[in-house]
Amino acid sequence: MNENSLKLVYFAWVRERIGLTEEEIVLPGEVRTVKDLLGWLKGRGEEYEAALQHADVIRVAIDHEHADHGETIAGAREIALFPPMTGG
Amino acid sequence: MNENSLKLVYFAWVRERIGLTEEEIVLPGEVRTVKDLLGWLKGRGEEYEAALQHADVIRVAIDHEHADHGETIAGAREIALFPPMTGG
Amino acid sequence: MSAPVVPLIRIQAEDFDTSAEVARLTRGRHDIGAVVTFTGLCRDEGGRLTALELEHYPAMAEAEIARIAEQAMERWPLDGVSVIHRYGRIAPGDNIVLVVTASTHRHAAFDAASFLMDYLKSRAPFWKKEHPKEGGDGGWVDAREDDAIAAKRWQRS
Amino acid sequence: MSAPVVPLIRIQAEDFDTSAEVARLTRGRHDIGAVVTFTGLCRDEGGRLTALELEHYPAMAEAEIARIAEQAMERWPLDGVSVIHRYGRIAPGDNIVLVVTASTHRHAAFDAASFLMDYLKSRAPFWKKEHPKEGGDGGWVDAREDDAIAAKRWQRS
Repeated sequence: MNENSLKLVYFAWVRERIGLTEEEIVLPGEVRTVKDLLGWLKGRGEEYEAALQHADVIRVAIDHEHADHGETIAGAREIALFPPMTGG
Repeated sequence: MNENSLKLVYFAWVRERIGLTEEEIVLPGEVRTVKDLLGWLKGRGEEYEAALQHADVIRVAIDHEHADHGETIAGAREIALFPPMTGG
Repeated sequence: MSAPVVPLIRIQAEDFDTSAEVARLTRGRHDIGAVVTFTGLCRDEGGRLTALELEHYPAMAEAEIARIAEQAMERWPLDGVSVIHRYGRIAPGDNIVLVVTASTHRHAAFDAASFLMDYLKSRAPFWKKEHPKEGGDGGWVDAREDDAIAAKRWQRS
Repeated sequence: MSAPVVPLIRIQAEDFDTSAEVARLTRGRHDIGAVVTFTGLCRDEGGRLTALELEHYPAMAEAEIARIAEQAMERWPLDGVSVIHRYGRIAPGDNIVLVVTASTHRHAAFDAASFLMDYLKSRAPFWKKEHPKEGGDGGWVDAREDDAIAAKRWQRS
């Protein structure tokens, strides 16, 4: 695993639309926040575009903790993208 | 049972102070409300006086339903006197 | 679709089983999303008590609890209500009362169970007498002012 | 006197037993006066569903529920907290989630259980997929606006 690489994990309809449960990526240096990440991922293909078209509703966890879209992703090892939760 | 007689039942410290679980009484005609009843009973002896000295806190049920002190007791067959409840 | 709800009310000396009472309300049902139970237990008050003795008014207790349950069912959309209240001698750690409410939605089940407990505390004809460890007459538990206040907060609406 | 409370949190496919979980918190204790349980069950939505499939984020679920339980313990004087959340395929009428709170006083137990459920609904990483009776892909259950509002009402204080 590349030291700059990041594990992305997907759940529920985000997972279904992207077609992957997880992947390792290396991010370009200008991707600094959650928001940057969502924007950058959206440009990676139709599946990502479909999953992330309404980026506002996408929930994000950095290393297993909920994170706002404005948060930095510096140092993150695992970022999860998923729809609003419906447990309980 | 006399047609004008009434069953009085007592619980908790009201029962202990009066020294009876229940009794049948015939009320004088001027005893019309719960409040009248409490006042009349208080005059029946030391035990009643001890049980009913703070008449305000005594709770009353007429024929198994909570009743205010201002309510009439006309037609009642069973009147219960007891302290504030502490179940649950 | 559903039949009218008939509350289950039992006044008994015996203990109860929470799971069995939950199952009684939910068995065979596919429309209940939420069940809340409240269990009230006997406390020893910092080691001071060996037991509580619960006296009740048999002729009135069930009828009064039924009236309280009816009020809960008028206020919230409930699919089931059970109230079991024990009497007699109850040791610390043992059960005193069980309330179970079932509904499609959780806030109805929570609010109804809380309402039932507040009303049981201030209206159900039960009285607790303490049995102190040192023996002798422990006296009757005083009604709590805040139980009366808790019951009153439901009268706003 | 009491040891610090360690919440019991389990994420599991298996069912749970409410009485056993209540007993786990109260056994040997004489200071607990109130236990509230909340059970969330699978509904068939008017006969439309044969099951719900619960997906979760294993690496995060337990940690997030632990954070929610910690918040509850900071806000209310609790003697015990348990949260069990199931995942996988769950049939109508079957259990999804159990919350148990124990306290000396009933309002703490009620409020904490209600808080835990509101927070679990909006923060625990679980997602429900519907399995419709007619077969095919049933789609994901939408998050409810009122669950988010329910969680927000606890932020006032």
